[in-house]
Amino acid sequence: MHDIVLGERSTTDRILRALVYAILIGFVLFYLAPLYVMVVTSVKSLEEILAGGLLNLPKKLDFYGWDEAWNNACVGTECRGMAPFMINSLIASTLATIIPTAIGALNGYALSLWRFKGSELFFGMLLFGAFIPFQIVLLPMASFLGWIGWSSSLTGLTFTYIVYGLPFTTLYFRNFFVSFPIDLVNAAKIDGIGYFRFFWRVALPSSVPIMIVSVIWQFTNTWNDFLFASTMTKLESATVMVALNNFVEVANGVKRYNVDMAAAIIAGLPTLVVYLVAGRYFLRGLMAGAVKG
Amino acid sequence: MKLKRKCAAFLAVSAVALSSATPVLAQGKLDIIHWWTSGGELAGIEVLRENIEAQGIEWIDAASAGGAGTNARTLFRTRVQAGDPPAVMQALGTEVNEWAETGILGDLTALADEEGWYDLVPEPLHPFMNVDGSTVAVPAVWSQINWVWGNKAIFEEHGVAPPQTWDELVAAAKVFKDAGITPIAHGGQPWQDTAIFDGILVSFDDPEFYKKVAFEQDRETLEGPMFREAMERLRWYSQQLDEASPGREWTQAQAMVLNGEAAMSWMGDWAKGWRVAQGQKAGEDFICFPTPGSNDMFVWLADFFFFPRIEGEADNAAQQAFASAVMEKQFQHDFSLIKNGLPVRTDVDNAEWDDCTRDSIARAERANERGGLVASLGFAHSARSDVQGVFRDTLSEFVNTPDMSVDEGIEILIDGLDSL
Amino acid sequence: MATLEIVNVRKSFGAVEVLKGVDIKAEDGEFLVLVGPSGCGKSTLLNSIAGLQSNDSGEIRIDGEDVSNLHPKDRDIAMVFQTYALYPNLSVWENIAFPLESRKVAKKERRKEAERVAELLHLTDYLDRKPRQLSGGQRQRVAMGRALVRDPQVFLFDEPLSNLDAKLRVVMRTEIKKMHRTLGTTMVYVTHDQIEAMTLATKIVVLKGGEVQQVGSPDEVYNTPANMFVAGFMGSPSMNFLEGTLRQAGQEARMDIVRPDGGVVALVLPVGEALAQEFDGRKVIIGVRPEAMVDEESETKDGTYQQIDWPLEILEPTGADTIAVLQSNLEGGEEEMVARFAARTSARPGAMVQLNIDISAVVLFDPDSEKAIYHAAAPEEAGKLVHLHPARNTAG
Amino acid sequence: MAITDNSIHVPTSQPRKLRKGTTWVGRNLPWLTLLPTGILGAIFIYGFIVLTIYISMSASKLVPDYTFVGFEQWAKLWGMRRWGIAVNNLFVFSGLFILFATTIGLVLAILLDQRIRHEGAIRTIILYPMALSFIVTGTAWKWILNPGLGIESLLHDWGFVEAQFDWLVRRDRAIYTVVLAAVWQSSGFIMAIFLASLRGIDPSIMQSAMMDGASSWRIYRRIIIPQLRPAFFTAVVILLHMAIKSYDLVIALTNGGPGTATDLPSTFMYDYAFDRSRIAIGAASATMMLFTIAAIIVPYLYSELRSHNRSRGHA
Repeated sequence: MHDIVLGERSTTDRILRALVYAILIGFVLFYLAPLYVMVVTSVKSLEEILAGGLLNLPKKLDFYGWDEAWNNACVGTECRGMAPFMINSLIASTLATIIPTAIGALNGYALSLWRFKGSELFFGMLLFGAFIPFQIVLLPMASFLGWIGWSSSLTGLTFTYIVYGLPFTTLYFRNFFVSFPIDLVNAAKIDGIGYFRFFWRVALPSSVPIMIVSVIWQFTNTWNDFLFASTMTKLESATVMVALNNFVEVANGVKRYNVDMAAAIIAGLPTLVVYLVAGRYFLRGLMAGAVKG
Repeated sequence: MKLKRKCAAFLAVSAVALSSATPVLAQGKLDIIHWWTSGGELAGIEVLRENIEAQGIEWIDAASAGGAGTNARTLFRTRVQAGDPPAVMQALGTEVNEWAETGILGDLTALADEEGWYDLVPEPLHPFMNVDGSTVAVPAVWSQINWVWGNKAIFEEHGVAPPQTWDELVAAAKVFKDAGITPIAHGGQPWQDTAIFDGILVSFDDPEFYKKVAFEQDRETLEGPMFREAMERLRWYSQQLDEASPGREWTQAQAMVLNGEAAMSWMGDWAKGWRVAQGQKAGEDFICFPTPGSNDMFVWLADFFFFPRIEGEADNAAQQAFASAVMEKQFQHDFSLIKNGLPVRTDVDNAEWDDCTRDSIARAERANERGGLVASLGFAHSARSDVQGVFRDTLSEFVNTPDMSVDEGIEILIDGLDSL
Repeated sequence: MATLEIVNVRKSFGAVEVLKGVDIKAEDGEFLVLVGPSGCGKSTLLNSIAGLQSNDSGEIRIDGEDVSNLHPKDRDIAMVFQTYALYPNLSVWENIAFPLESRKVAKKERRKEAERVAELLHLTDYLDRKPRQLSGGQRQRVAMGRALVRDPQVFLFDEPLSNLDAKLRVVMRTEIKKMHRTLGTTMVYVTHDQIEAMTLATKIVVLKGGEVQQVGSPDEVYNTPANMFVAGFMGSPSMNFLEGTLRQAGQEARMDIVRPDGGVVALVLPVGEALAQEFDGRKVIIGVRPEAMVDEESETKDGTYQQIDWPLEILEPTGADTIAVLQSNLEGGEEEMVARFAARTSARPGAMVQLNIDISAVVLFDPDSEKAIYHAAAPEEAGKLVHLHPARNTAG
Repeated sequence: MAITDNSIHVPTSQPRKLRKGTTWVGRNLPWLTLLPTGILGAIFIYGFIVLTIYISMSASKLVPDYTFVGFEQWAKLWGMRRWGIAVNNLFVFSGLFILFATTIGLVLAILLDQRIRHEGAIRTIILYPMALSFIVTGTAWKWILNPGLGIESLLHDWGFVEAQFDWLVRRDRAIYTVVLAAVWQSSGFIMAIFLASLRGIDPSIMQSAMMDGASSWRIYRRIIIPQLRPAFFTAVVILLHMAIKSYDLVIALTNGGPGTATDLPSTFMYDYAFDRSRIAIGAASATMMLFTIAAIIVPYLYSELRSHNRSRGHA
């Protein structure tokens, strides 16, 4: 902590300090405003919304928007609400979280604790895959999924998430295991502890924090994905983000903002909850994705 | 007790099996990509669905709403790429031709000959059904684009009669504007920006001009005074809109007219379908008139279904059954009523049509006599999609850039066409 | 139990040659200590023995069999690491018994073994704790336990005590020594601490720059160092060096030493005629251990002590005795000398003091090769060293 | 602490010699483990990149057509007005996005580094948008920026009758709304990067500067901020990378509109590859995106991995 700007003594310092708090509060309001607006709008009646008063609290709580969004929202000709799409997202994201995390753990373990000739190059090449604009693989991936019989299916989408999640999960575990004392591996080698036994009994149990990071990263990223989901699903296999966009974009007649906002909150709630529960790990994932090595 | 229930269950199952087996003419399944998801469109496709399902065919709806088929097209392309095309795809105009040329479409020639489609369907539609001598698509409905829909109450309240000429339109708009009403409700999406330009192009009542622009992209005409005037009219149009129009869905624009926020809107006759689905009545709640100056012009688009080649005999039979069902007289009658458009058969009974549709039919006939029955540019009927794309990008940019001069707009357009 | 032979082992990392052909032989049951400053290659050598890295050339033989190409686990060795290398997520007993796990020993059996070893190491109360709940010394013992449970042919220790505080280090040193005596297993122990080396080893290997400087018992290495490096490295405070000129005087030689202040003092050394003749008129360096350089108040044996006057700089009383710091005449007077004076010395800093030097414990070095030419403790050996390797005088 | 002689015995359960030769598989396990990922990466990353680049040099339109036409499509792409707009927008967008996100992130980090009460809560609030999908936040922003009912009407309610905030629907301003939403979403993350970096600075450096009588402004300007250089570097690379990949936000907020006003290369690519019949042009635009990102990321990764290895050194 550096508190150079502000000591506690003089009047000037106290004024400065008040100013710092004022600016921070301003920013806090700025960051909260959209969420606040979403929430209040979602529980207003449409008449009240159209009457203006963006920031006003609802005069009367009206859960029409939530009811509609959850039960009746139409995407295409299907008016089954957000629920089925939430389930699609949940399935895709869960699988696309568990599998790449497991593989990434093994990869990172091999790349850091059992380096071999070319392992750094391998890591570098794989890492590049985390940064490519996914547009570059969109067309061939669509063809591939069709060829294998997974086109426009949740299976195909999940597979895509798994493949392009691997660079990230590998990065996490590799950078975690890199700081693992190499003596542990040496000890294991001498004591005749096998590669997999060491992984299973020592490396993996010690990597719980980074596992959480990896899980949160994969979950939020796949949940929030739109590019792949919008090209690789059809109505039945659409994820909640595709459904939300479809639903918000394609209003039939008058736009029902309360329903839109409720739908948006529903779609964003899972990742928001994850963030609030495990924000520390979420941030760590972001940072690890940003700062290599 | 237990036994009894089992028996009952068995009987029930048999009954279901029997009842569903009896009326089956064809079997198989169809997955259908379309973008008819609003009001009258949705009701229209439901009619078709009932018909198909009554034949024991499984209907797998792959509707994808939005952007005049943008999302549906994306979905279709991905699935073609993936080698998993749907059984049925909705298409507009030259899209049929473009896809037919890739060789992925199935052939309906035998069915067309058997049912005598080419005798029933108006001739302008033939080039989109028949590519290189083989029938690849079936039209579902065709629509007049140069329509204006007005809020009857507002027009009457301000004593404005439906404008017949461009000048009258300008005057009418001024009245509304002065009264604090948005003259024109517009959905500012690129396809809509282009669609209303179809209406402007025919507002000169000059078939030759339309053809030079829409079919030939004749450079001399594009640089000529009439096209300049067309762009001026588009600029004027863009000034009659409310500020929130960009990005708006067409149904929202219609709703603004319906709610009295705006006086009128330009849109094809599917907008009437939407109104009817909202419980509105032509002549009572809303008025319809052609875009000023185009009373004897008819710019049209047609919705087609085409049928990618797929595996499976039952499914192929189902495709044929679908095509046949679309062409059926009764369906054409019902569909044109519900979805609101013109039937693609000339022999459909017209007793139940409202005034707007009758007017439209009459206009089509009038226009046809003088060569004014023309295919839409905005929906890629008169030209391929890359040409249409240049128009779409340019016009949309022009509409949304208030300080872009007409000359600049024309220059960008011609540059774009040259770069193809 | 086994012998360990290291035959001409070489190893380079990139352009840096870390081991330049090392030859060592340890008898069965020997406690071999590899000692040297950091970067001398001792850890690399240990890793070579363990098989954690491959050699560029040479052989490692355990019990006569070349194991160079065997995987570490197949060499039948156990190793205790500087960082202890305890598996953080496993409990103490699991850590100890972990090597048995992959040898398919049943869990019950493993627990029993762990308990047995834990008892030896006084860890019985901690069996179910995790490493992070243990003190440094306890962790050290767990690491040893893990090695013990294996009952290997050779134990390897990689600076096992360097992470402990001074007091604990002494205790654990004794433990290890006892362990060696009881088990009788061959042990290889790496340290940079010469006291550990002296106290533990049956055989010390002094390494520097990837080369063996000297192999010998602690006594040999201390009293008859092969060169100035070994002499300086072993012993604390380290050996004092003074420069002087040798003059033959029959069987003996007189060494004239010029003090930093310009005065000249002399020592008479019984170096033998041959050496005296060879180095007559040449510069030599004399090495004197602090305990062989005392003041008047210290107890001195008659006959072997000679006196010289030298200016005293600083006195540092330690209680039992007093450390006297004087200026050496080496390197233009930059070097210091340390002498061990009596607790109640009468010497005063800043004044001349009379130094009593034990002539029976000095070593003479050739300043060019830095090799020992004369050991007062064992005169014939030093001569051998010089004459056997006249060409290899580039050490350092 | 004594080891007594009779307490040692050789466990009989262990065989004296354990020489089982290590198998080939055993010796090569590390890279065998990586093999599946390696194969997936070779196909789905590098193979597909090559394929897309090839498509961009083919005659593909509606469906892939593998007739090689060289750089014809690339030339066409760069001749397109809309691509020009998209690239131009990318410059404007990424420039402003980086400027504002970095500035706000830095200011917030410095402010939060002043022993602020409830710092944890404030950080949580500032960072939460990162957890949300752009589709979700885009929906919210679209509603807030909507000229009829959003901020503009709010300003009217507050008595600023003349106030106008119609940027979302103005061709020349819409891109700034995308910047606004993107900055809102990402600046918290940049704050976290700077804060982590600030906390890594030795406080005694600053204390001694204070003793020397330097003003706090001067201390920050001359001592602290220069030490944040690596953080700046990281922040800019991350933001640039985000800017180039930005897709969801534009789709949800403006869908590229009004007109083509907020088109970015990413939306252009999608439109051409999937909506229009121009697969090769779409592939060409994707290729351009890849090249741009590669030009930034490859040197970055190279330097990061190298400096990391250097700091680790050899045991």
